[in-house]
Formats: sequence, C-alpha cells, structure tokens
Amino acid sequence: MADTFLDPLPWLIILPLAWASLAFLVGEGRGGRLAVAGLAVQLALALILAVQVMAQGARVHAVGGWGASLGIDLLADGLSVAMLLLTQAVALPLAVYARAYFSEVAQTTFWPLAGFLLAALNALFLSADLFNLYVTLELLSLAAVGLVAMSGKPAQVDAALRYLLVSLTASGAYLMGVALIYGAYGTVSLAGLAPLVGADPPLITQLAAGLMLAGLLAKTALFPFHFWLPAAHGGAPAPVSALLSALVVKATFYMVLRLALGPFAALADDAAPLLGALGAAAILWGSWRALTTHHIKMLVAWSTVAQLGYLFLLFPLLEPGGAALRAGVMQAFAHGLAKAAMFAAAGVLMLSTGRDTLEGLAGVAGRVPVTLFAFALAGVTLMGLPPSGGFLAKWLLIEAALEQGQWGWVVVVIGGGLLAAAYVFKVLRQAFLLAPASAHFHRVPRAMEWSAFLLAAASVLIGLRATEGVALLGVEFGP
Amino acid sequence: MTPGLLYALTGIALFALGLAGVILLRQTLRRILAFNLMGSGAFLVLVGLAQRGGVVDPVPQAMVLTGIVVAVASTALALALARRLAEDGHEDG
Amino acid sequence: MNAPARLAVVGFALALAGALATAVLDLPAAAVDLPAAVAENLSTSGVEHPVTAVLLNFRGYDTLLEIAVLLLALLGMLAVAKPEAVAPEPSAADPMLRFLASVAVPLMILAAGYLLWAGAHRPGGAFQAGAVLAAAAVLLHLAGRLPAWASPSRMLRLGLVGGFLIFLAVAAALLAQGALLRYPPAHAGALILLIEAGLTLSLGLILAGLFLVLARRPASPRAGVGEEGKS
Amino acid sequence: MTPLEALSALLLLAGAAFYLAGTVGLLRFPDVYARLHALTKADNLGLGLIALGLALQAENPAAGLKILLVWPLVLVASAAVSFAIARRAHELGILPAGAESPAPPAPPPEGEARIMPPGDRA
Amino acid sequence: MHARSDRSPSGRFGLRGFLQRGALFTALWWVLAEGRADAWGIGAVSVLLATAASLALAPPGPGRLSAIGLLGFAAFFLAQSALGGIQVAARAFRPRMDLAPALVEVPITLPDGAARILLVNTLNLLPGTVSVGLRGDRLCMHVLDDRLPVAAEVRQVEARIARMLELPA
Amino acid sequence: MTGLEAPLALFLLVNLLAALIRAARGPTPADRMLAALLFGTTGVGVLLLMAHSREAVAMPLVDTALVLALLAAIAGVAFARRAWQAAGRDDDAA
Amino acid sequence: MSLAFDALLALALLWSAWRSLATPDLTRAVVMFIVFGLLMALAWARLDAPDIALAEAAIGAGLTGALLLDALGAFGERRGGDRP
Repeated sequence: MADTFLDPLPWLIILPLAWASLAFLVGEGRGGRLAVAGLAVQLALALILAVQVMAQGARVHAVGGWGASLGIDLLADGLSVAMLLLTQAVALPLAVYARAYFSEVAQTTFWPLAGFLLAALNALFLSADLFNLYVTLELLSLAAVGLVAMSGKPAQVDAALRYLLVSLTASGAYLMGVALIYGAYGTVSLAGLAPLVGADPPLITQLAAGLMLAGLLAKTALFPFHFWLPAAHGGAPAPVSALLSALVVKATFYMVLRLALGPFAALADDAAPLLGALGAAAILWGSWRALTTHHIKMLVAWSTVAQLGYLFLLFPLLEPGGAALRAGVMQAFAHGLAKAAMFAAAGVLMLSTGRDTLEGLAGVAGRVPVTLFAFALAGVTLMGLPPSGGFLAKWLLIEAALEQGQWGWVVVVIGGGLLAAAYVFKVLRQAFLLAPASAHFHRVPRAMEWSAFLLAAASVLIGLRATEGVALLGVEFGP
Repeated sequence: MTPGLLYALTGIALFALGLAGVILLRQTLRRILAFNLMGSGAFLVLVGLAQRGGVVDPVPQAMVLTGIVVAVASTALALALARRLAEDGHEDG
Repeated sequence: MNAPARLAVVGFALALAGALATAVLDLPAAAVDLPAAVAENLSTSGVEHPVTAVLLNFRGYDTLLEIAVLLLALLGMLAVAKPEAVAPEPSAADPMLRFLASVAVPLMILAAGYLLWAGAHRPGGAFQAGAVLAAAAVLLHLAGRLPAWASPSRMLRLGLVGGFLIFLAVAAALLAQGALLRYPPAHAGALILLIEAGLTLSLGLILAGLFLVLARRPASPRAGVGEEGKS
Repeated sequence: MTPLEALSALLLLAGAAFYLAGTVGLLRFPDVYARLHALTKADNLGLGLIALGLALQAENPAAGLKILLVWPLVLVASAAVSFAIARRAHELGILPAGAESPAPPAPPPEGEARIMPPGDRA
Repeated sequence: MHARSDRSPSGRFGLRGFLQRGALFTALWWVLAEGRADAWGIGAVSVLLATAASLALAPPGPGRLSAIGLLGFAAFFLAQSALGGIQVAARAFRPRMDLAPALVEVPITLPDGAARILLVNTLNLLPGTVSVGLRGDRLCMHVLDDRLPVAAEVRQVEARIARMLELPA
Repeated sequence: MTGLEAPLALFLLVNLLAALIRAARGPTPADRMLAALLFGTTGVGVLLLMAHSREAVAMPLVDTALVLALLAAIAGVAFARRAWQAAGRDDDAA
Repeated sequence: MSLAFDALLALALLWSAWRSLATPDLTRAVVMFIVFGLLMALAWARLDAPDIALAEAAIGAGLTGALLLDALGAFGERRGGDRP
C-alpha cells in the first residue's frame, strides 16, 4: 500500500469506535446524524476494501507493526471482507430506520451501544488472534445485552439477563480454550497456530477446541442452545432485533468457520456430522415454532433459529474450494439482509396496527403496502425462491450435497424451505384480510418503510450479482 | 511440581466448579459468582500453564489483566440487570 | 432441574476437569517462546516493564478494545437504571467513616499517582491506578461525601470517554507511521504515558461509575441513620 | 548473623506469635465483641512487629519507611471497620456473652434496638 | 495523621494549612517512590491533587497541633497498643479464659468533631476496649474485663488528645 | 533476609485459614465480616513476608500490600452500611 | 516449604470457591467470594505476577466486593419486604 493512512482496513474499526463514543459525549439529539454519516463512510470503505482484496488478494495489517505472534494481526481475506460488507450494508439502512423509530431520549442510549456493537463486529471479522477474538466477543455481547435491555421493560431486562449469563458462560468456555492453546503452543495467533497444530492434534488441543466450539455455538444459538434467542430477539425494539438477528449471531458462526478453516482444520471433520445434525434439527424445530406462534416478532425470531441451521449444514459438506463454503457465506449474506428487512418490516407493522399479534395484522395490506411488499420479498429469500440470494445459497448447498452423495441434507433443505413458505404466507394471508371495524391504524414514517424495503430488495438482488460474490469468496483464505 | 502447574490444576478445578454452578444454580447472584469462578479458573490456567517451566511470561499476565477488567464490567452489568428486575419485583437475588 | 440431570451435570464437570488435568500434566514445552520475543523488543517499546509493554504496546489493541468493553458495561447500566431512583441522603453518614475517608482518600490519590508512575518500569500502571481511584470514589460515596450518579453531565461524560478518545486518537494518528498503534521508538515512552494518564482518570471514573450508578436507589429508612447522625 | 538480622528475626517471630494469639482469641473468645478485641489488638501488633522486622532489612531508608507505612494504614482501616462492626452488632442487639439483661446501660433509640432470639447468642 | 480540631469549620484554608499538608504528602510520595529522583513529575501532580482532596475533605481549623504533644501521644499510643496486644494474647492463651466482658458507658468531655473521632479510633486500638457507639456526650464501649479501670483510661487518652490538639482539657 | 520469611508466611497463612473458619461459621453476620478485618491484617502480613522471600518481586509485593491495606476496609464498610441490614434477618436463624 | 504454601493456598481457594456456591445463605456466599478474591491476590503473588495481584487486590477487595455487597443489600431489602 502506498499510503497506509488511507488504508480502509483499520478505519473500519476506528470509525465506529469514534462515532460511538462521540455519540455518548454529545448526548441527546445529534448521535443519529453522526452514526449515519459514519456508516456511509464505512460502507464506502468496505467496498473499497473488497475491490482491493479482489484485485490484490488477502491482506494482513500488523497492529503496532510487530506482527504475530508478539503483536496482533488484522486479516482481510475474502471471507472477512464479505462479512464486513454485509455488516455495513445492513447497518446503514437500519440506522436510517432507527432514527425514525426511536424517540430522542431512546436514541441517546441506542447510538453509543449500536456503534460499539458495529465496531465489535468489524473488529471481530478482521481479527486473526484468538485472544483478540475473545475481547471482541465480549465487546459484542455486552453491546448486544445493553441493546436488548434498553427499553427497561421487565420482560426485556429478564431476557437480557438470561442472554448475558449464557453469553458470559460461553465466553468463559472460550477463554479456557484460549488458555489451554496458549499453554500448549505459546501463541494465540491464528497464522502461527495453523502449522503448529498439525494433522494429529494432542488431547489438550482437542479439549480446547471442544470448549471453544461449545462456547461459540451457545452464542450462535444453534439448536439446542437456542433457548435464549427468541425472547431476546423477539422482544427487543425492532432495529435492535434486526441488528442481532442479522449480524450478531453470524459473528460467532463466522468464528466457528474461521477456526475450522484455520488452526483446527484437522478437528473440523470430527465435529462436522454433529454440527450438520444440529443444524438440521434447528431448521425443523425453529420452523415449526415459527409456524405455531401468534406474535409477529416471535415468528421472525424463531425463523432466525431455523435459518441459522442452514449455516451449519455446510460443515459436513465442507471441502477446500467446494460449493458448500460459498453456500454458507451466501446464506449468511442473504439471511442477514432478509432478516434485517423482516424485523424492520415487522416493526412497521406493529407500529401501524398498534398490536404485536398475527391476528392484529388484518387489513394492514392497504395501509403500508411498501412494508408488506418488503416482508414478502424477504420471505422469498428465506424460502429460497429464485432469483434471491437465499435461492442461490440453497442451490449451492444442494449441489454440494449431491456431489458428495449425501442425500439426507437435500431433504432437510427443501423441507425447511417449505416450512418457511408456510409461515411467511401465514403472515401475508392475515395482512390481506379485511380490517375489523374496531381496528385503527397509525401513521408510520416513510423512512422506516423504505429502509425496510431497501434491505429486502438487496436480499433478492444479490442473487443476480452472484458472480462478484463468488469471485470475492474465491480470494484465498488466510491464514 | 512447579507452582505454575499446581495453580493451573487449581484453575481447572475452579473452572469445572464454576461451570457446574452456572448450570445448576438458580439464583442470579449465585450464577454471577459462579461465572466469576469460571473466569478466575481460566486466568489461573492461562498464567499457570504458561509459567509451568518456572519462567515468568508477561504476555498471559497482560491478558489476564484485560480479562479481569472485562469480568468486572460483565459482573457489574449483570448485577445492574438483576437489580432492575428485583426493583420491579420480578426476581429474587 | 431433576436429580438425574443434576447428577449428569456434576458428572460432566468432573469428567471435564479430569480430562483437562490429564491433558495438562506432561505437556511438552510450548513451541513459541514469546517471553524471549518480549525481552528482545522491550528496549524499543518505550517502557521497561514487560507487562506494561505487552499491555500498551505489543498488544495495545486488546487494551483499546477492553476500555470500550468497560464503557459499554457502564452504558448498559445507565440504560437500565431507573430514572426515578434518588441518591441516598449524603448528610446521614457517620463521622467515623468521614474520618476514614478524609484520611484514606488523599492517600489513595497519592497511591494512584504512584502506581501510574511505577507502571513504566515495574508492576503498576493505568488499570491498577484507575482501580484505586475508583475505590476512593466508592469510599467517598459510602461515607456520604459523594452523591450517586443521577445521570452523567457533559463534563462527566467527557471524563468517562476522554481516556478512550485519547487512546483512539493516538492509534489513528500513528497510522501515518505505517500501522495502527505503531509507536515510533523515540516517542513511545511519552505517548504511552499520555495514554496511561488519560486512561487512569477515565478508568477510575468508569469503574467508580459501575458502583455509583448501581448505588442509585432510594435511601431506606434504616440505611445510614446511625446514632451519630442525630447528635 | 549480624545483630541487625538477629533483631529482625526476633521481631518477626514475636509478630508471628501475636498473630497466633489473635487467631486463638478469635477461635476461643465467646462473642463478637471479644473477637474484635483479638483482631484489632493482637493482629495489629503482630503486623506492626513484622513490618518493623522487615523494614530493618530494607536496602534503603525510603524502602524501609514504605514497609512501615503499611502499618498505620492498616491501623486506621481496622479501627474504622471494627467500629462499624461493633456498632452494627450493637444496633442489632447482639449481646456480649455473660450479659444477662438485654439492656446495656442505655438502650439505643427507638427502632434501632432489636433483641435477637436466644439461639443467636454466641 | 492530620486530624485537626474543626470547631469552626470555615472551609477556607490558609497558606499554612496548604503547606503543612503539602509537606506531609510530599514526604509520603518520597517514601512511596522509594526516594527515586525521576518520579517528581507525576509526583508533583499527585501531591497537589492529594493535598487538595485532603483540604477539601478535612479543612484545617483554627486549632494548632502541638509537636511535643504529638510526639508524646505517639509514644503513648505505641506503648499502649503493645500493651493491648500483650493483654489480649495473655487472655487468649490462658487455659481458663478469665474474661468479664461487658458494655459500659462513659461520659466524654472532648469537643465534638475530630478530637472525638480520634478518641474513638484510639480507644479501639488500646487495651481492653472496643468502641460500640457514640451518643451525645456518652461513649458506649465493650470491655474485655469490667474490673479494669476503664473510665480512668478514657480520661487519660482524652487528656493526651487535648494536649496534642492544644485544647482546653 | 533471615530465612524466616517463607516459613512465617506459611505460618500466617495457616493462621489466616484457621481464623477464616471462624469467620465462615458465624454465628452472627458480624463474625463473617471479620474476614474483611483479617485480610487487612493477616493478608497484608503474608504479602509483606512473601515480598521478602521472593527477591525478584520484593518491592512490587510491598506495593500490593499497601494497596490491600488501603482497600481492605472498603468491603468491611460496604458490608456494614449496605449489606448487613437485610442480611441480618436471614442469618439470625443460623 | 513453598510447596506446602502453594498446596494450602490451592486448597483454600477451592474451599472458599465451593463455599461461595454451596452455602445456603447469600450473605455468606458473597463474603466467601470476597475471601476467594483476596486469596487469588496471594496466588498471583506466588505466581510472580504482582501486576495481577495489584489489580486483584484493588478490584477484588475494593470494587467487586463493594458491588456484590451493595447488590446484596438491594436484594435483601426486597426479601425483607416480603416477610415481616
């Protein structure tokens, strides 16, 4: 790089940290503008970084100039850049949405917390150091917990406390894994560890990897660790639910993937059938619960439990350069955009009807058609209909399963898609019913409707720009 | 046995104790204590295992300092949430 | 939770501990020798004490994020703190405690300054100094000399994030040197001292805030009204 | 062993003996107030002697004074804390062992005195 | 330490108080830094802050501290606290503990404020007494042995404190 | 160094633990609070002795003892002023 | 000699940790936890980690202890309010 000062990579971490703390400093009223401006710049930076990485290949930024293992490395390869792009792409429309959604007072707590959350995500996606990942993980958890609790309603505080305790226990397990790894190898750098661990890791490494995996799965809310998610995601304010479901749970999935591709590659094969089976169980159970719930946001939250299952289907099919990895990342991307759109839309629907149940939706189609269209588009992605990103993800997954002759996964993917169709149509059908005479609707700011629509549209359209996405993922994985 | 190894083993026991506690106990305050024990166990393993040869290693020591601060922050937040619930009459300890 | 499940959890914990202990015993020496690397680079790190060098130079990025973690905990607590709760009556403290505070608090300030200074070449540093400052604030509060926080004013907010912003600004400015937080060896000592001084103050305030925000609850009729309070 | 070292050793041993006395007192004394006596007097004296013994060995005067400085700090802290404990115990109506009547010479003001059930007596 | 009589807590402090406290904290800093010369940069700031905090928390009153009284008090205190330790140790080790614990109340004559607090603190560390509460002009104490002349001892400590603070006893 | 430091540190640790048993057993909450006092005196003593039995970290451990001496009171004070009033009721039956 | 010290300290750590989880009364649990924190400070000193010992002494003795005890008071008030 000619000019390191303009290197987008470190700025993706510095910028959100800066606007988050400034938003706290300025207090009421101005945090939102700072956030939207910062996020716009971040999106541009992420795009520049993506172009650079596609052109020049994966890149390492040695913090402090020391390099691993003494210092900490930041790594931008195809996978991390894809996740960074997703983060900024989801966050910017949601920021516009949140400015309209929250009162001034609520915004004074929301922006600092959201800023630190996004900084934690960016730092996590760029980190190439086990202990640094732990710190970013804690940053992420505390920000998420604060956001869940911010309304101060007892149910929310209770959900936040459960979430925090699960999260802390999970971090504890992860930290123990890091401690064992440091004891065994004397380094926590991913690049440094990969050659040291080798093909036949000793017992201590297996235990460490097991502890870390268990902790990360609990944070990802993979079945059967999903118990905390519906309450935390379903009850939070809509922009918060959207951030959590679209991005936060993906962060720990990303870490599992990163570790499975990196230092613990030798162990990934052993864990893969289990992860796949849990993923399948998550798809079926989550979809079923989404189908049977009566609350809009609970439906969307249970749908997250189900959609997370797809991500873990990639592990039994994982092979270098194979379709499964692309499928997983595409699923993360498509689901992130779609789920953000869906929660945003659900927020609009609830504001408009003043109720949080499916029954209350009757007649809403005529009032907020743009939002309902957004909800439907996001549903298209979740169901996996062409030409959406969700379709591409599922198609790649089926392709990988067929290639390897693992037919079982194909059934799960298609079954999950049918169940998703059922719960999405349940919402739409209700919305097109005639409104009862007693119903009265509230006006909803345009900005909220259109930002939800933008997210939903993006989740469908990325299916059309798949070539670029695949090219980005083709960039060699480090370390 | 070097002190490092001894304390690492102690850390393992503390971690297991804390983990069982977090899962089994019902009172929030008790679970916060248990989580702190887990953390302390991991810290002891981090430093003790690294120094099992008797050589002082500043890197895990610095990590533990970071970890302690993170643990205090988490504990305070958890207590704040639990107290908010208690004030609203939804939780007991 | 029923008895078999409890037993299973206990059994699992015991098995885990046993497996970990087995794995830890007879572990060969680690392949990477970081202590040697730290010692080798200590002279260019700007400080003489290895732990401080790791904390603020080699792995300074961790520390930067960790301050953010602390800030976040405080933000979360402020978000859920009840607005209507009022601070306990400060006048109801007993004179013995006031005496303890008036003796101990100046000494704590002195000790914090000492720890900050010591960090450059021996154990100590911003964390410990900040923690001692926070303890001083807690003691003042318990002695009724410092009210609990209703909501932080602009000045207080500046104090809370000031240290973090200084750290962040230095990190960003050093990008011009080629990497995030890459100190030029000639100025490393001064920059680290600047960061540590800022952090001491901010950490002290944040850690104190963790207590003072929590302490916001209505004074109970019995709390703090000792015999002395009436004399 | 130089005379200074001998003196230092003597002080250390004496200090340890007072710590032992404090512990024995804590275990044997009949009530919370008497146990406070054991802690605030015997242990504090033990610490003072040990600090003095170690200060004699210090490399320079400032380092020696620093070790000695620990002692007054502990004194102030333990005086304040023991007062806090004793006062609280008194307020909660905990009686000294052997005191038959629940009334100390002047009972605390209304609402402060709470008489404990007999099982609570030490 | 730096206890003063604050019979008229005015809040203002003169140069004299500032210099006294400043000198005290400078000496303490020197001890903390173990006499190292390169510590005075941060040292100066810390001493200033500590002095300011000290003056704010315990404003010096018009009363003066008698140097001879202070020395005398320190010697008295050291001797008595050694005696206190020995007394407790003797009782703890004796096979049949010969205790006659009781709560007693004695009137005190020292003025309200720092002098009384110093008295309570001192009595806590002296033989046979632990202060339990202070109410009006009466001090409630727990004594290990009520056959000892407690009231006389309190008188003696009061006199010492009064001499040190140059108060009318 | 008189060679007594390490054995005496062990001796004080035994003392501390024996005394802690009393603090843990009660019977009154005040007895438990004695733990705070114990660390102010015995814990600091152990640290000072350890400082002199380990040359490498001698003065830093004196610093630690100093900090502990300054801060051990806080837990005791917090106990008396904040925790005890409620706890007294629960403990009284014990 | 030092092995005996370490072994005793390790046992004490485990004992206080166990008591802080297993004792039926919350107050006792918190006090045992504070004891645990202070014993940890001694353990760090034994591990030649005075930086951590300092932090543990300051945070364990000062801050966490005060936080937990304060919370205990808050919970206790509620509990106390429920029964006469």
